[in-house]
Amino acid sequence: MYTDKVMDHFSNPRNVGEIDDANGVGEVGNASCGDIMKIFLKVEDDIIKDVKFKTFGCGAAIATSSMVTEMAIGKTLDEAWKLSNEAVAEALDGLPSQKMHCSNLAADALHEAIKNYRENKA
Amino acid sequence: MYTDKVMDHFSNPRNVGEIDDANGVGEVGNASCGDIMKIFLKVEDDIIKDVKFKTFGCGAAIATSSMVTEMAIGKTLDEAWKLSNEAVAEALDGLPSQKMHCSNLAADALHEAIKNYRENKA
Amino acid sequence: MRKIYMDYNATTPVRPEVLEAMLPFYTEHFGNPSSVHWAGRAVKGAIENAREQVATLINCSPAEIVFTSCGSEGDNFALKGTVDALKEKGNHIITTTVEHPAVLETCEYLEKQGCEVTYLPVDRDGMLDLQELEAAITDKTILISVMWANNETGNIFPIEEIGAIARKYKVRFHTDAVQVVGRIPVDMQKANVDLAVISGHKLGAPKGVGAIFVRRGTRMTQFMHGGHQERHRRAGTHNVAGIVGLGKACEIAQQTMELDAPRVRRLRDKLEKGIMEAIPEVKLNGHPDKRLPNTLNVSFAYIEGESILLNFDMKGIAASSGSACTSGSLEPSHVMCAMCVDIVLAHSSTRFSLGPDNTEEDVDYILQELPPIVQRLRDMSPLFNNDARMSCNQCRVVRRA
Amino acid sequence: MRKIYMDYNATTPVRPEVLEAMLPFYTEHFGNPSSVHWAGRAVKGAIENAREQVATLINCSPAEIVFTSCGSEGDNFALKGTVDALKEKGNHIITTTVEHPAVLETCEYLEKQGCEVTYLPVDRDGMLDLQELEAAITDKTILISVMWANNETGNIFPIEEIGAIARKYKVRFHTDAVQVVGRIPVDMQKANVDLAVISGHKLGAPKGVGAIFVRRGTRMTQFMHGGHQERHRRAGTHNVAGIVGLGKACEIAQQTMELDAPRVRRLRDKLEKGIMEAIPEVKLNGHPDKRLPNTLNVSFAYIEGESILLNFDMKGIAASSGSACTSGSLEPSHVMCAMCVDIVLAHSSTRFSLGPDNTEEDVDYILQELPPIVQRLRDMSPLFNNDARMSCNQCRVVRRA
Ligand SMILES: Cc1ncc(COP(=O)(O)O)c(C=O)c1O
Ligand SMILES: Cc1ncc(COP(=O)(O)O)c(C=O)c1O
Repeated sequence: MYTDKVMDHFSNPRNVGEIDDANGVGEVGNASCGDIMKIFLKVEDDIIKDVKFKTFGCGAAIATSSMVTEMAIGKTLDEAWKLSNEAVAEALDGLPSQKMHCSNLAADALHEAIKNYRENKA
Repeated sequence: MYTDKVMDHFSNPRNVGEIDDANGVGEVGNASCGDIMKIFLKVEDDIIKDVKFKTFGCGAAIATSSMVTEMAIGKTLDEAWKLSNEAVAEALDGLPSQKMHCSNLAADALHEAIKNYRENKA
Repeated sequence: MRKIYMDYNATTPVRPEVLEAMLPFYTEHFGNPSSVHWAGRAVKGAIENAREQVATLINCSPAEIVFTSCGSEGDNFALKGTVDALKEKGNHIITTTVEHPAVLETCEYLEKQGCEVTYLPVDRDGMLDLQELEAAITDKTILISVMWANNETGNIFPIEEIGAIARKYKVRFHTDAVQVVGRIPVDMQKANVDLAVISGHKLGAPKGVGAIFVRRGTRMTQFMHGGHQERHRRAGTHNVAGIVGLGKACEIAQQTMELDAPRVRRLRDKLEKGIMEAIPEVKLNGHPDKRLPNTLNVSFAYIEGESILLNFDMKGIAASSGSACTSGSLEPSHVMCAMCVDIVLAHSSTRFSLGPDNTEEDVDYILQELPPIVQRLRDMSPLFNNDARMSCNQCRVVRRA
Repeated sequence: MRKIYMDYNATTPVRPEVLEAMLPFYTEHFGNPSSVHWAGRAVKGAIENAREQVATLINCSPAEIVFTSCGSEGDNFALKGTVDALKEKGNHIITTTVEHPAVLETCEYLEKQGCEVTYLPVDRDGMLDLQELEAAITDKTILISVMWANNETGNIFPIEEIGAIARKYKVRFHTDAVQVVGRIPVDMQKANVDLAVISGHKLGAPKGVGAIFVRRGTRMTQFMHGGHQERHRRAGTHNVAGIVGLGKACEIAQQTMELDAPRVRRLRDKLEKGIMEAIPEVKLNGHPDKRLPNTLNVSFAYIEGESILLNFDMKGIAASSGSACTSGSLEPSHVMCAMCVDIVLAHSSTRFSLGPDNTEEDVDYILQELPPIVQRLRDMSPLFNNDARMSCNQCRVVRRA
């Protein structure tokens, strides 16, 4: 069902956890569809210095969360803003079609976290 | 499907043919249900001296025809009149249930032949 | 005793390669394809592989194949699923008097539910008049259902032409393709059919599995409600081994059909010619040419089908008959009746249907055993050497247009 | 890697003796049981033998057994065949909110066709209130359909008592017995059921075969129209090998059930106790006692089912979940929702269903592997150590009485 890359990120997820002094936090999903993703950002000089996640959800939800943290780290906020759910799925060599809407929300969570950072700063 | 006795009478039917100087002939069945039986009798002194049959029909039709000729031969008309389709089926160790009405008419054909003999005589 | 099987239209043995392909799915790979774990995963790919094998044989997209439990289910699904899905559009179905009972009895049931059904007659060769078909279409017509080939006579109907008519009037077209798939090439792209039914056990796959081609965009009400299998088109845990077998049988047919069909045709033609030469008063039932290469249906005048079959059986020959005694009903074959075959000849009709395992020797053996059997039964028949003639009026009357 | 299968409620491997009994029917005995000749004859007896084996296991007459293609077909037949046959009498069906989709989705379809359906709720243990059931009966009620045991929780419903109520009001009673036949003793004479559905692949027979008990005198409209098979109750060429397999599996179950059931129960109880002791915040789903001996359904709070299963799978453990991600729909298990299980716990529900091949070592292995998996996923979950609470109000709402 899942690609090797998905299984790799699912079984060895990168950047799991919380950032105590995060300056941007985003959360998407809801319990009823079975996926909740929370992204924590540490932004310095408009650059994502650190990013961590916590996810309740299926294999795809956990793998996309892990992947998005890898893709975001080191990027400027503007660059990170351009990351899409599709790009995350592609970086994982694809997801099963039924997983494309519900569980592929990690980039959305990242966007929420960037928005939150920007609001905090404003 | 058929008992050994049925198959014996089907593959080696007794008394097949016509009696040229028959004094009683009976026919039952019709083409639409696929069974036609014709019984020829040679009666002397109220006793069935000879009996032959011709049958168009399935295995059960041929076997019951053959069996009824064996059962009738040598009997008085009154004795032969008492032969029933059920008795014929029993003598064959039974017939499949779906064969009980359509193809088990040999005793009826015998009765028709006896009737015909009596009418001829009257 | 020698055993000769010439009843391939009734069912076929499972091909050894097919059985071999199936076996792992009873034991090591026994999982439910809906499961997430190893036991399910191993199996899901096998089903999708089989779907491709079936799709390749009939030239359609794998997504257009839905697996079923048999040909009868396919026909029930095609008819009932269409009637329910298109009930806003109309209630009229056009079919023929020579369909398999899976279509005919479903139509009779649907009539009780308020459908109008036109049963097109056939001529004495068992063929349709396409002008009559076209004329039967009304603005209430939602479905035309015509079998690709008839199981009793082997007659092949002009599916592409019927498809063109259906397309012209924008009427959905279903074909019962049970007797053709795996025997002669069929192409879902050329034939304008929307629904086509396949049964595994007619092409060397096991009994209890089938498939239906549902052209993309063909709206159907589910026949089997329940789980989400087959993309919610057919509920029920997959018959995994059966499906794998059907796929494999399609793959093999794809490879062997081109050589098998002419070989089988040659044997069938030899049998036909031999019978006609050796035995007087034999009638060919069906069209002389527009016929499956494997099927021969003849009536031996004056004698009844079951007793012919029993005598064949005593010689190891397996064939079938349109006699009432073998049809499970009280009437002889509705196909013979629809062709206006004399009722006695209908009861006499005997079908030889050949398959890839038959040989020249099989045909020679039958040609040697057949004449004395027919003669013996004729000598026993009150109709032989008798002028009484029967007519066709006692056949089951199927309502016509 | 070690492989442990604990998903017997999803499907079971075919027992070796069953496969052995089936094999001849693909090759030497490949005939169509409707045929008159040797190839058909060899097979007909095998089907009748299987019918007796099934009938013996559930204590009914062989004439009351109709072979089908799966459990789903049986449920569709039971419901649709009753609704059509009894439409003069009424249009009201009583069922429960925890039935298998084969019953629930058929009911939803029948509602569109004009039926009224009462979906009885269950309590938090997943059990019915029989007074509520009795109160739901009206003079339009034609059918009560309650499963014998639930596939997700293993809960066993009081079929004899429900049968007595049905009998009292002269309402037909159907039970989906898919999860009980072959696992615990069932007796059609004691249970006042009129219709009971069996699926082969839940008791060591292959997928793609099932049976339905139809009590003598129960008027049904055919579901599968066509040929005269099964005394005109179910058309379609018999799945001979599958039917032989089902018969054999019933015979084996008859012999082994008495020893297997307590052994499986002991293993299940050990697993249950072990999990509860080793892992905090685990909820048992279903009734503590009135349950199949082989089923354990638990929710591991804060973590999602599919990711649990994937982790199990990496350790070779096959189980199943009520999570939306594994249900083929967007909602978590309707059974969990009906029991008013918190929505997050519903997504976490995990079912272990044991079978005769499971061993003490299997249980020990799971008890060893499970705690770190749960801990790792909890550490990853935003819900763990978090006070946010979810409610049940987002579950699929099934219409209730
Ligand atoms: C309770 C219950 N009913 C019906 C079914 C459907 O059976 P099948 O998969 O054979 O169609 C199942 C299993 O899937 C079941 O567990
Ligand atoms: C033309 C035709 N349609 C449908 C069927 C039914 O197929 P099945 O026996 O698989 O239900 C058959 C064979 O029995 C057939 O010959």
